Amino acid sequence: MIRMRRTKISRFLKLYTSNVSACVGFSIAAGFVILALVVALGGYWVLPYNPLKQNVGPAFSPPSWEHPFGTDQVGRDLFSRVLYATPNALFVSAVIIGWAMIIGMLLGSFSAYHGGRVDEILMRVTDLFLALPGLILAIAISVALGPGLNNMMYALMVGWWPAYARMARGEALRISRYDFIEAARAAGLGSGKIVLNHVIPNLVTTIMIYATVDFGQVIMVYAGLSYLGLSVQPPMPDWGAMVNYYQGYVVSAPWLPLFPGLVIAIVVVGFGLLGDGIRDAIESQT
Amino acid sequence: MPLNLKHNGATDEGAKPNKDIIVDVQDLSVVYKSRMGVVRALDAVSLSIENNKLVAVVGESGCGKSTLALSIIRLLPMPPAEFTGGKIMYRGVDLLDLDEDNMLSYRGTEIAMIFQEPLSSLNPVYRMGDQVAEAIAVRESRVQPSLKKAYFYDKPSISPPPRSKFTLNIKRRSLFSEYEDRVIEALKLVRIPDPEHVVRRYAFELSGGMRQRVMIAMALSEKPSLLIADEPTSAIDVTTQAQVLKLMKNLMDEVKTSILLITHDLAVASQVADQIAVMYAGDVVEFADVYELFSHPLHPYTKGLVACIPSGFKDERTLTSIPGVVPDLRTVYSGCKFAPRCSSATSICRQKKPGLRYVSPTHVLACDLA
Amino acid sequence: MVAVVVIAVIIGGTAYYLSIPPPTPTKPQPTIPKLLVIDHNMYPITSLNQLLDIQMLPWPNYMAFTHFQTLVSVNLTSYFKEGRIEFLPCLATSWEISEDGKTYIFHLREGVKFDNGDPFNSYNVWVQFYGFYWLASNGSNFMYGLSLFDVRNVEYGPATVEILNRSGLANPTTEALAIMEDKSWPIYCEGPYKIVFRLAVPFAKEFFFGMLTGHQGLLYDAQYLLDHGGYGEPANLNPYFNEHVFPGTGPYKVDEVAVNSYVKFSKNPNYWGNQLSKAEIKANAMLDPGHVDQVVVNTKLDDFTRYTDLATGQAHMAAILSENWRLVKANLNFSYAAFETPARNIAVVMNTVIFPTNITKVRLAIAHAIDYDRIIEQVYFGQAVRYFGPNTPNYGTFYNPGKLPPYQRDLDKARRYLEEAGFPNGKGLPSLELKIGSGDTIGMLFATIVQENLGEIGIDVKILSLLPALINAPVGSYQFNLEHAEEIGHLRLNGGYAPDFLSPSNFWLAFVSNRSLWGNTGIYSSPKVEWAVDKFSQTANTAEIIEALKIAEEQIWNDAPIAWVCTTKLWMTAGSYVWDNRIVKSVEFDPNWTGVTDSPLFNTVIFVGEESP
Amino acid sequence: MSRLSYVVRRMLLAMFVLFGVALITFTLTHAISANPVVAFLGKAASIHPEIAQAYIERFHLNEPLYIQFWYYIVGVLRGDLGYSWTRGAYVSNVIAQTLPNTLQIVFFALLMTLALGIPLGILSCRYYNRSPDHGIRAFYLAGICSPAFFVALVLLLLFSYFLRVLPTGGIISVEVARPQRVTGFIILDSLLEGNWAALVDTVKHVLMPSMALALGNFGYLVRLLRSSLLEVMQTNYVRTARAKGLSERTVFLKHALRNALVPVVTLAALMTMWLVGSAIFVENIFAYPGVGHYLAQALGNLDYAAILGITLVFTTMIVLVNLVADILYTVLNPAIEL
Repeated sequence: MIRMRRTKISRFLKLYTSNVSACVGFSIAAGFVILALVVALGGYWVLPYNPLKQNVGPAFSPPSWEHPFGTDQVGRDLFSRVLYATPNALFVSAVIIGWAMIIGMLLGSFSAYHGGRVDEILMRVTDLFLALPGLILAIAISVALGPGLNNMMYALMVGWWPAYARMARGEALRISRYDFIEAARAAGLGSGKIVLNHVIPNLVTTIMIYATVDFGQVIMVYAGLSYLGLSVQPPMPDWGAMVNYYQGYVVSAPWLPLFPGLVIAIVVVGFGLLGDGIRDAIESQT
Repeated sequence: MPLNLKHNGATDEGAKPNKDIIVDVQDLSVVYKSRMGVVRALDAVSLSIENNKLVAVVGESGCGKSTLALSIIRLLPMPPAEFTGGKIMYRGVDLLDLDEDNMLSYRGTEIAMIFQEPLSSLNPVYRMGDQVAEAIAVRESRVQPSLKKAYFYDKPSISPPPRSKFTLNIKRRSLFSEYEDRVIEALKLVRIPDPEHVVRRYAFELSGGMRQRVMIAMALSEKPSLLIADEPTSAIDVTTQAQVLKLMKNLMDEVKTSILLITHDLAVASQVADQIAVMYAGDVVEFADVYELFSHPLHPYTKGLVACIPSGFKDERTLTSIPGVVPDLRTVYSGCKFAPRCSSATSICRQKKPGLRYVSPTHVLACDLA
Repeated sequence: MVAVVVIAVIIGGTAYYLSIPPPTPTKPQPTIPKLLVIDHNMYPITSLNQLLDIQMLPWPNYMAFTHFQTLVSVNLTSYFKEGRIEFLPCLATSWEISEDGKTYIFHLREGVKFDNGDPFNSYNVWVQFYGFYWLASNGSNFMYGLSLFDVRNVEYGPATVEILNRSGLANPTTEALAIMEDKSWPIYCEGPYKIVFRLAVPFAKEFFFGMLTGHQGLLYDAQYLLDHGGYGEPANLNPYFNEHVFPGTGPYKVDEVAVNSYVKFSKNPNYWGNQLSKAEIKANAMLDPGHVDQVVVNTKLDDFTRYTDLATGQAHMAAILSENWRLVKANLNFSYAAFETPARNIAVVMNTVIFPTNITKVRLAIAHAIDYDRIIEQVYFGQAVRYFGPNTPNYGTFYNPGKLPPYQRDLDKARRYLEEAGFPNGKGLPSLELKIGSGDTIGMLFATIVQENLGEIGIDVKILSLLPALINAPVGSYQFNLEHAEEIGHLRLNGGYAPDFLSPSNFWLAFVSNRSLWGNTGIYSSPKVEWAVDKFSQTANTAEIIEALKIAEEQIWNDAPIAWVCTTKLWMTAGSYVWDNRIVKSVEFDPNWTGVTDSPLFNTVIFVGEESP
Repeated sequence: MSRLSYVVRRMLLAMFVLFGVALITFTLTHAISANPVVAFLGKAASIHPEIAQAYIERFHLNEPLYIQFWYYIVGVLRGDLGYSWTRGAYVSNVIAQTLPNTLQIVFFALLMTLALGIPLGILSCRYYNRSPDHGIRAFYLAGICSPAFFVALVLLLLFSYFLRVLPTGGIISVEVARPQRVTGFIILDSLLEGNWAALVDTVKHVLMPSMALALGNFGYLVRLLRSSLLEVMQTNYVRTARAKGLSERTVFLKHALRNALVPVVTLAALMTMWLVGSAIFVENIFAYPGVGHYLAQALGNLDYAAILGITLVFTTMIVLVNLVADILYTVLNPAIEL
């Protein structure tokens, strides 16, 4: 069994690494995660300049070797500011996806395992949430709760778990038809135990793969809310907020809005390629 | 048994030149290339089909019989498939030499094919009538190229009849309404009751047997010289199977065509075939008239197959089987591929691959032991 | 591919920026545009209903339309001249003031017509002023919230409106005249071209006139209002006026309004000033009948789009703010509007009620830590002057009579104040909250600098960007502010508080006294200051007022409720109206509203190649 | 189940969804601590407390929340979405004015999505795993991975500032005569009136916002169409069509594409959701007077009625699009039952 698994993984890796764009995606995603962790642990000591300090260079200096992304109106180094915002993006996406996975898997597998009326009610509620205009609802909730990273995450969570619940339910329905579930039931295990010990471990892989693909999407929506000023508060830098804040300078100092925007795009593309690569590898594996 | 075996140096004393041969497959080799390795699906296969004969190709799944069928109609997915040698002579033309455009004029009207699962082989979004009518239209356009209509999305092979410059060809009548009578006639031919009703049905609304009949009607309405039937009955109820097979056999005579029947079931083949080719791991190991094959199976594999048929009149309660597993076609074998499973194999069998040879005018064999 | 395009754009943009060509003087283009296009940055015009505007509701949206309304409706005209305010005749040709400073008699211009042909007379003015009273739910404080009039005898209700409606204002019936000429009411007519205002308290000319030249003095067609269903209720205004603009008497009339998009104006054929002589126009540019037939004012919120319109010639004049100001300054083809005498009050206001800004020494420390010069340099492009408030230097003798110096940045002094207050190096102080409106980029810039400055003496500042509605929610009258002191936060920025009406009392009433209706976010009160501010409405003796102000200012200096930063020369604090001087030769700005509005007077726009009046 | 009873059942479910949305949004927006009257009236509230009181009574703001919700629901059932403070008008009227504008850009965005997505999806399938496929993938990934506001900014810089071919924003140029309002869709109105100048001008104004939306959208179509085509090309019925002797072109266009487009219908709902969500960013940048623009303004000013009304209208739209997509799916694919 373990041997089989190992060959399966090595075959998957072989297929994955033979795909150039998938490798590019993986490098971007991994680079982003590593960078975010380094910055989160090291603070701004690991950055070329203190991202919050003003007048570290002349105001409005275009990109140069000293300031790769240029400086802003009060002479803050944009490169350091962009890098300093990476932990936020990682943190938000990880928390949102993590919670969506937990809620989704518990609810989905419980609903699928129970079936009947419980399933019906839970899935109707899920449908209700799926039908909500997600982004607009998230904006409305963020506005209601007031700006801030935590409030924004609550707002995003409301719209994020239903997709996971649906997927987990589908997967759990498939799994519960297997004999080992029947065997566990015959052995007298409680439904909670069966769901936790037998159903969920078997759907984790599928959900994890979906989550990887989803990572980029969270970053994108997060950037949108941040753009609307609902994320961390200044002077802490944040990608979306920076695009908004510097937007007016697009002619007079184009580097200011364009670099943060470009960084969002690159990171999301990275996760997109990573996800596509995983999907392709799994598809050609079967 | 007009198999041309000169090229591999075998003796062909039994062979007579035969004008009736429609398809003559000579030493055809096909490989599948993938990331996981090269699979030699067909390894110098030879086979010939005479006019108005039903040839059955029998073998276990994975032995290459479907590859053979798809090779003849040139519908192998390429890549990953690739022809690495041999010829497919169709009425004196090597089909492998043709480019895709020229091959097109053979498909359907010369060589037609029906498939294993009629449900998935029929387009789910078109009605039966439309799909049969399309086949008829193909036939018409081949007979009279100027008839090539707007419903084919390709350039007419000869210039269309002159039209007024400003006439927009928007009057795209459905093919079915144009050929309604002939569609119904075609369905009647395959003994479909109430064809007027069936033409307006979708595939999922018909029974398995009915679907396969539509497939057959569709293929035959193109009046092909050769009909390839790839496991036509394996997805159908056992009761209907016999009907469909009988129908095919009868129609073969009615419309004067040949049939290449691909099946894994020797019993099925024995009911309808004139000749049977037995395939094993990408090779044709024995090819003979049906009575000859059953009366004198020579290849150990054929013997095994024949023995496997549970027969009602002998009082045998035990089912026999051939021990061992099918060889991995990714490895290159120098000897006989059946040798590992053969009880009478010798050391020569493992070293040298036996070629096809005539043992009688109606019997070709690839085994040095018999 | 998009990534490639983006990179190309960045490189291109950078290259473009680096290679902004040295401005080359070009020949004036002789073609004179038929249509003048102005890109305006104001808060979106949300509702057209001028009854909301009259109610000053909903705040601050009402401002938006008013700005260009001055061209449609005209009132008195005022100018700043050599440190005092001078009033010029407009719809009122002359006036008389009683000795006690309580009665004002205005003689109105005869033969004036609204752009729809309705005649203008004193009855119109009368209905309009009682309209304010009605819409303020019969409150006596309908003029800027001040109780100027004794309204005890007034009975202006549906019955009155009904009588007026039957009578009409062109030739009122005796029944209507009996009401409008009733001298027991504080405002009454004496014949069709004479109107009298009787105040409850003496109010020096400069104060009362300043109000009449403000937005409540704009005169619209009251007959039109009566003809189309009247006012409605104070909380449920007549929706007819959502889509129909009141006619005015000004040089232009409104043709079309697309909410949040544009307003189209065209010349008013009935304008009374069409025959004015050059000399008369020169004396009061606001009366200019206009040079271009049609004017379009676009509402564009994004500075980049306004700059693009200006640079590509799609707009002749545009409001350019700090984002693109450097490009304007670098290009000699652009001219911009700047005040000779700045009127906008820019300050950091400290909450005097909540800990720790309730401690005077802490406030003084903050006032001495702020880097005023850097704010002027980096936020206002150096186009600002230091001052000590509340009045700004354009109020002449009313400005800083005690000649007190503005606070200067002195970190040692600031640290000393902190130590004396018991918080050496900020130890023991909580984070100070500084709330600003989301999307306020200039405020954000200002705030980050203040944040860093205070960080230098150990005070931690937390900037919170909130929705504009939430920012303004806890702010109101002094009493209201006191109830919401916690919500207001420790620090607030006045990023350009302009006077509501052109009177020296305005800033004092708003900022310092506990009689403040709005703007006293420091929640500051002091008996000395109250005493001084009371003088404004008690006496018409200017010298007495000024003496009182001296005492009050000294008190303020010591209490430091506000760190006065500067008053800016640019029309919009960190930006201004900019025009292409190859197309537009000259333009005047609204003298009535100096500091209140930002609008150019497009009747005074003269194109290059055109003759000046 | 018959199609009609299916529709009825779905409608009932939609009612349930809409009620849920109204409840959630209502509770959330009203949970904001700020006094709505003060937020709205601001300065005037303290100058004229009488007016503030009149407004409080008019909008039942002194009642408990559930009573307010009751008034709201009763109003909604009568087609009254409440009074929008920021516009001084009824929400339903403002939405009626702005929704056509948004639908206009959504429509053009969908057109562009199809015009870009279908050919690129086909190309991507035909050149599976070859350089054109990789190129297309890079293109659409860059599109769907860039936030809408960023794409809008780049487009603005490119087409308005550098190339100077498209206007920076708005709905119609000032020098062009506005067509009479008939349908509310200004492009359609120009067309009906035969006002060519206005037609060209309004289309110019619509191009960039819809392009910004389409660039973020077409990638999903390419991706779906590519994989669905690849799948369909492997199916048995395509093999049958080939065996019939149909040319590759006919096989592709008549047999494969038709089937591959079926799942695209289900994508429509997702796309609508995405387009509507992105409209708030794009309309703001292009100062385009649509519902997104209105929503942004309502959010900034805590105009509850507007926020609620827009959310409800958007949800209704999404529910309807989903329903239509499901029905269309069964029409296109007769093998699927409702």
